Amino acid sequence: MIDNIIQNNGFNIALSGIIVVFAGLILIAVTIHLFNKIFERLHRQPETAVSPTDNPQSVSAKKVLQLADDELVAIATAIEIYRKIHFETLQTQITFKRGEQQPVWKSGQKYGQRLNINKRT
Amino acid sequence: MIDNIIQNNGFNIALSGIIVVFAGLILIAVTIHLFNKIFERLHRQPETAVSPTDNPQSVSAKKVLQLADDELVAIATAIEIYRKIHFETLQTQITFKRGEQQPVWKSGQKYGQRLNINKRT
Amino acid sequence: MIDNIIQNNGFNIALSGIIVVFAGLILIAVTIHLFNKIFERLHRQPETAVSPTDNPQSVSAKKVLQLADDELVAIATAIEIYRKIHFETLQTQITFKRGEQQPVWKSGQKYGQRLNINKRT
Amino acid sequence: MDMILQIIETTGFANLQWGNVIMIVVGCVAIYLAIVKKYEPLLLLPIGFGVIVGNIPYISGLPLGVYDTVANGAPQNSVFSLIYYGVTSGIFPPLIFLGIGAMTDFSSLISNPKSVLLGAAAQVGIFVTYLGALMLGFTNLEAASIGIIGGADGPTSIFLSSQLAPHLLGPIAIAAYSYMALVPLIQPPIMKLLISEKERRIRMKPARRVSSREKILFPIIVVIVAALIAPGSLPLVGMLMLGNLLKESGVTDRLSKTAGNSLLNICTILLSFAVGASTQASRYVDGINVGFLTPKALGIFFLGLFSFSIATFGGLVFAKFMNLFLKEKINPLIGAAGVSAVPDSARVVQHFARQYDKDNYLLFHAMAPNVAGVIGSAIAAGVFIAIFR
Amino acid sequence: MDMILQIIETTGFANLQWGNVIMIVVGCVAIYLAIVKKYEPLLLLPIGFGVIVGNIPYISGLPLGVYDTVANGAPQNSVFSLIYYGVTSGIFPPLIFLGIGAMTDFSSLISNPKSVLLGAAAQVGIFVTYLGALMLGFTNLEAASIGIIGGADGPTSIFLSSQLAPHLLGPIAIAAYSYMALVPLIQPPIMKLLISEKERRIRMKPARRVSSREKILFPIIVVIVAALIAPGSLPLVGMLMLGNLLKESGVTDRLSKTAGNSLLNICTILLSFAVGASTQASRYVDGINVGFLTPKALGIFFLGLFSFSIATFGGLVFAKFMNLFLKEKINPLIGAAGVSAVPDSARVVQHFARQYDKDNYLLFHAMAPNVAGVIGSAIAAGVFIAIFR
Amino acid sequence: MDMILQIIETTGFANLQWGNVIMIVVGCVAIYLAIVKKYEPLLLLPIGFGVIVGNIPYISGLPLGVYDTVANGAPQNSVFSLIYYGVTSGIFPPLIFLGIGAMTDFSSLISNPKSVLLGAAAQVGIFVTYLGALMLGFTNLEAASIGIIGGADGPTSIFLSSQLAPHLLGPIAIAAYSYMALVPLIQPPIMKLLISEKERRIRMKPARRVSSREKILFPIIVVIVAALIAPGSLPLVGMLMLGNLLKESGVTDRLSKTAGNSLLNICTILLSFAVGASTQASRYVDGINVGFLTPKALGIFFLGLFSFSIATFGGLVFAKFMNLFLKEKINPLIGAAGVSAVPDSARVVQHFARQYDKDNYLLFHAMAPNVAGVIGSAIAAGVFIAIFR
Ligand code: NA
Ligand code: NA
Ligand code: NA
Repeated sequence: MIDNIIQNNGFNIALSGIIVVFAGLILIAVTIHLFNKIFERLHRQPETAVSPTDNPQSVSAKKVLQLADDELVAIATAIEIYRKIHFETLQTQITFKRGEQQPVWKSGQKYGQRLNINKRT
Repeated sequence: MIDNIIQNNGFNIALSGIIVVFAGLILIAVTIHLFNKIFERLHRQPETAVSPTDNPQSVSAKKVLQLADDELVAIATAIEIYRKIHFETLQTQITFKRGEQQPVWKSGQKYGQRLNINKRT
Repeated sequence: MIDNIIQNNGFNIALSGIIVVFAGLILIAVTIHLFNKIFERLHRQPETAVSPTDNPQSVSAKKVLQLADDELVAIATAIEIYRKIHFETLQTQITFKRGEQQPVWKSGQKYGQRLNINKRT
Repeated sequence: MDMILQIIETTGFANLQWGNVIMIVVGCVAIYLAIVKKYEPLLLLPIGFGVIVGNIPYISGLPLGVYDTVANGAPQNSVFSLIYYGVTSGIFPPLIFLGIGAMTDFSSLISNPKSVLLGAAAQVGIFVTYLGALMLGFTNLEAASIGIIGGADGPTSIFLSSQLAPHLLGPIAIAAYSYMALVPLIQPPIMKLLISEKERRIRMKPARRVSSREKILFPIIVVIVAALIAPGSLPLVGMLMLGNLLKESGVTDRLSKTAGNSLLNICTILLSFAVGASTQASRYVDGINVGFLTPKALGIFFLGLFSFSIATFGGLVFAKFMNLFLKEKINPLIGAAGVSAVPDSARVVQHFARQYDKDNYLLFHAMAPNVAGVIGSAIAAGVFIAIFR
Repeated sequence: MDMILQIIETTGFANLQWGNVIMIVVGCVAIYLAIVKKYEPLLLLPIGFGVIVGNIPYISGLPLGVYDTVANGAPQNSVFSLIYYGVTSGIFPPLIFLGIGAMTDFSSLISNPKSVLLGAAAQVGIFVTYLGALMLGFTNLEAASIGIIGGADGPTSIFLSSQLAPHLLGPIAIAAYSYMALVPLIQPPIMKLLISEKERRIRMKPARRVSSREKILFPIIVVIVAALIAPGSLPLVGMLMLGNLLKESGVTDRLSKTAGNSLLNICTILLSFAVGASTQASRYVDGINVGFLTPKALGIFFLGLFSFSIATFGGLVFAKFMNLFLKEKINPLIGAAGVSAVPDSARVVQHFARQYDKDNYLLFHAMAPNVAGVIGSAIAAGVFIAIFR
Repeated sequence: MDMILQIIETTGFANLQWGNVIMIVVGCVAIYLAIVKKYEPLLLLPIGFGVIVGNIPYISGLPLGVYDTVANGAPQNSVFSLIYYGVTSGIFPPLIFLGIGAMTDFSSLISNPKSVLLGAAAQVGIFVTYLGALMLGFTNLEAASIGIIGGADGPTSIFLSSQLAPHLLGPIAIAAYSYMALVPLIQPPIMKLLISEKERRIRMKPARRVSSREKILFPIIVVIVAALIAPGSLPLVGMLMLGNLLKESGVTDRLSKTAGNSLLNICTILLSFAVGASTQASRYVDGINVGFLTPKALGIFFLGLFSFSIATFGGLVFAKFMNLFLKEKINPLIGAAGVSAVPDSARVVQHFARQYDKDNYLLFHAMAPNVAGVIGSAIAAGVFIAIFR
């Protein structure tokens, strides 16, 4: 039983293995920690804008506040979908373009593949 | 002409072939039939809940009955989409989870990737 | 330097190459031009119906003109999505069908997988 | 100037033969039918385009065609040969069946198990055509592959040919898909011939609702039974039923969606294109022309039409035969749907029946023999594989 | 009549053995668990179906099973062997990791780097099991592949087995996925044993918000560090982090969506099905039974359970040990999430903790050791590859 | 302790060379440009990540890199080598073209056939660079592969290199994609040099509406003509036009969607990653360093910049030349779009023109030479294949 472990150098391998796993993960943790520190010093005020997806959400949430629940969901979802589709459209339209993900909302008229809902001529 | 069939043992092969096809399909039919019988006896009252996709549809259809047609479509579609997206989200979010497909509708706030439309703080 | 070009017959290859590229593209241009001419003569009045995607857009744009912006977007998007989904549905439902892409809008009740929003029984 | 001449020699113009021109026209016709007549566009369009691409001539030595592999003496496996490998290795058809399974609803069949008999009867077309092919001098392996055209399932035909007679894959596949597209023209005359006006008007009562438990059990039962009877049908039936189980289980939606969408579409594009591109007008192997424009290929096309007719005939006659014993008569027209060609032949049945009774909706009833026919011809393929491998 | 007899000889009925029946029942049980109990349906369902398909018997010579390749003496590479090649070549697991990376949020880990230690500690299960497997007489390569089951990451287990011990791939993969599905049954008793009631109630303060810059840097740092430490982990960690970078960069949405959807789903279906189909009850290579129903496979299942337990044990004990030094105590339960089995073990932690304090939400905190465990076992796999290749 | 030392020997740290560090930094820079500057992120991001992965050192014998195949003496084909096979076999570029075709609108070109001449003129960059490469001492095959960088189409460059000079595939692909990303910096100075202020202000009248019949005929005509002239362009032009036909036919939406989405994205991820991973700083074949950080690779980068400049030059000068004969003048700036780099160079034209006349929208007009340039360089690749294979 134990013989097979010893013959195969098992204890050494197992010990070294777990050491390497710990070493690797600790090194990752330390590196992340260091990077965080460095960036914190460089930019004293880090992004207050937080993650870019949050803002439009809260905005649209506020906008639709006085509507009924069903409509709320309908409109909010529609907007969400709208953004998804047109984000995709932006990138998909032709070959490889630089995926400029500006807020397409309210700048709808530029792109060919959509409804010209604001065109009140 | 016929010689080639006889040399190749064609009639036998063709006959056996069609017999096996019939045998296979009949066996399938019989097995299905038997299973149905067995289950019928085990559970006297089978699922009255019918297929799960029908119910929410009729419900949402009723809900929006007094609205105009356009809005109807908008809201109903939005709900349909909403469910599709969030069903998917549920399963997609992380790796392999147990795909619990509970009705996510009305329990929206739990999941990170959506609009917090009901948050009226 | 130049030796390597001459040894490799470089000038000939380069010249012939650019000639073939021009020949190919010119031939394409000419063929397209000829086809256009031929068709123009055959059918004096070419399609006035223009591209099929434009029409429904302008129609739906008009319809929703008097609504608020948010609802506008919601409804318009919903309709767009609706069409996308049900176009897809049409083709996807069973195996390989002939992809008849008639305007499914307003003929919604026929297909199984959708909300029966117009059923006011 | 020499260089220009040398380049001109490599152009298609210099190597163009009449056969190529004919095939390019054939490709254009296929595309026309696909777009204007809407005959199976998902298949005929890429096939037609493939026929055009496969008949652009090029100087031998360039690795461009589907047959230009290192094994065949090319300096390199051509790109198209790599795609074609998905066909000849037989992997595309089962993957396509996976996707089809993920989109097919077997409720109709489950609610009416009797109708599998119709799906079985139509397979008589396969075996009669097999005999016919033998009569025309084809070998056993070739005859089996040609016979399966009568199964009216493209992937099944391609799969069996890839296993038994890869050299005939092109014409067999094209014949199968062409006649599937032409089902609305082939079947009605036979219906008119065999089914009386009174029979055409028979209405069938609505099928019972099928529980989701039954739908889940169905693919498992089918794969076990079919594969025990004919193990050779495993790749096709197994994948078809895996796809269906993914769909019906309700817990693997994301898998069934991808199987029925991306995966199915990718395989469909590549398979149809490659099959099209394999139809070079003439192609010489050891000095023998094994191209598409040869009497053999014409014979295959003739036998293909024959097999579709016999299959329809078989289904219809067996339906009438069944009615002799049934208390509650079925409309014998649905027997024609047993040839598969899902879902075209089922639609043809519905359309035909409604000419005589506008309110007779047979589509759902016809779907039962329709999908049973898919399983039936997969079993037939399994039988041939078992005998001839 | 002879022909019928000959065909009957080729049917599955004629060749069916008890082992096959047992395995078909096992497959059905897996499907049952997947659908009714919702245990990892995305994996167990296709695996279970694969087990059924893989245990349909057929006469030898027919190229139908996953092992029927030209190299193994079959007349042709079977379709299933081509799919299985995606497993044995080791390409499916990294592609699956690509998709998983494109769907995983590492915020929790980034906001709390300490918790990687818990992900490391749980890997002790791997190495203890490796020793255990050696004790039971497995070779070094086999023992390493068995040990990695304790990593509780299906793709990692399959990848390592495909590189070191392909002949054990079936049982190892099945064991890995089965115990991942059973994590909710395996872990709670060990939690009860080791963690005091007071500890179970420890609340952790909400994590800080992670900037998108950090999220973008994270995959780059991880791949460089992990691969420098253990280059053998490159295929797994590299692809995982590529997927994550595609997601977090915000400029390649269309790529990350496809990676996390179509590509992931296609690879999942094919891998799980092929792994299932590789579990033939008995299979003889050079006269030795290397099938699934052998003592070796049973040993693997025993060792697999053992490794999951040790891993949970390791994570919990190390969490308690860390608390000795931390000013702000962590809830030691989250140590159990270090085994990975993403995200099941993290959920088990949350569920368990809420039994004692209904308002204690540990899920987010448990995700940190959870995903660290994925990286940890990939590094462990890399170490084994470095030593044994 | 010995074991630890042995493991340390296998780590990347022990084998790291300066070249690797430089390349890892290069990879990070590419990722930075992709994310922050948004330069072709769909390509540069996975390429950059691939460069990092490809330059993690590992002890030889481990099958980890893209070049570690059984044919090259590795014990096993590495996972990355399997992915890289999609590049070296030349199959990814045509599949990518299939997807691009399914997303490209050729209306602009159809409505203004004259502008194909501009797409042809810009290909002069290819042939001049070919001569330049010969002058620098490259062989004919290498020179052709380097010249094609001037075609400014990544897939075309990769396809030709894979057929003619696979050992240079890495630097050629990276150069092609890098300069495509830098088109907004390369072209404007040349425009300023050659085009007078007055010319820059020329407005072009709106193009006529193109019927869907024309759009359907276009891909069929192009594939037949282009392939007859240069059969070697079949894999690229054929697939591009198949994709476009799927899109324009209107009856195969589900196929064109998948081709332009899942399939395109999967191939893009795998191709870009594998190309990136093929750039190992130094790599010895028969004692010769054929790595990325060699004078040869630097020469390729220099020639790549040269070819983009010549191509722009060619397009602009030819546009001015055409204006000598045209009654209705074109804005010569659109000649610059003939280099392809779809759609970047067309945008550069629009952006540049609007600096002088805010209401001059040239984008649509510039798309015509832009997409003609794609076809043009595919034909050029076909010519090289015909001559050199
Ligand atoms: Na059939
Ligand atoms: Na793990
Ligand atoms: Na170009």
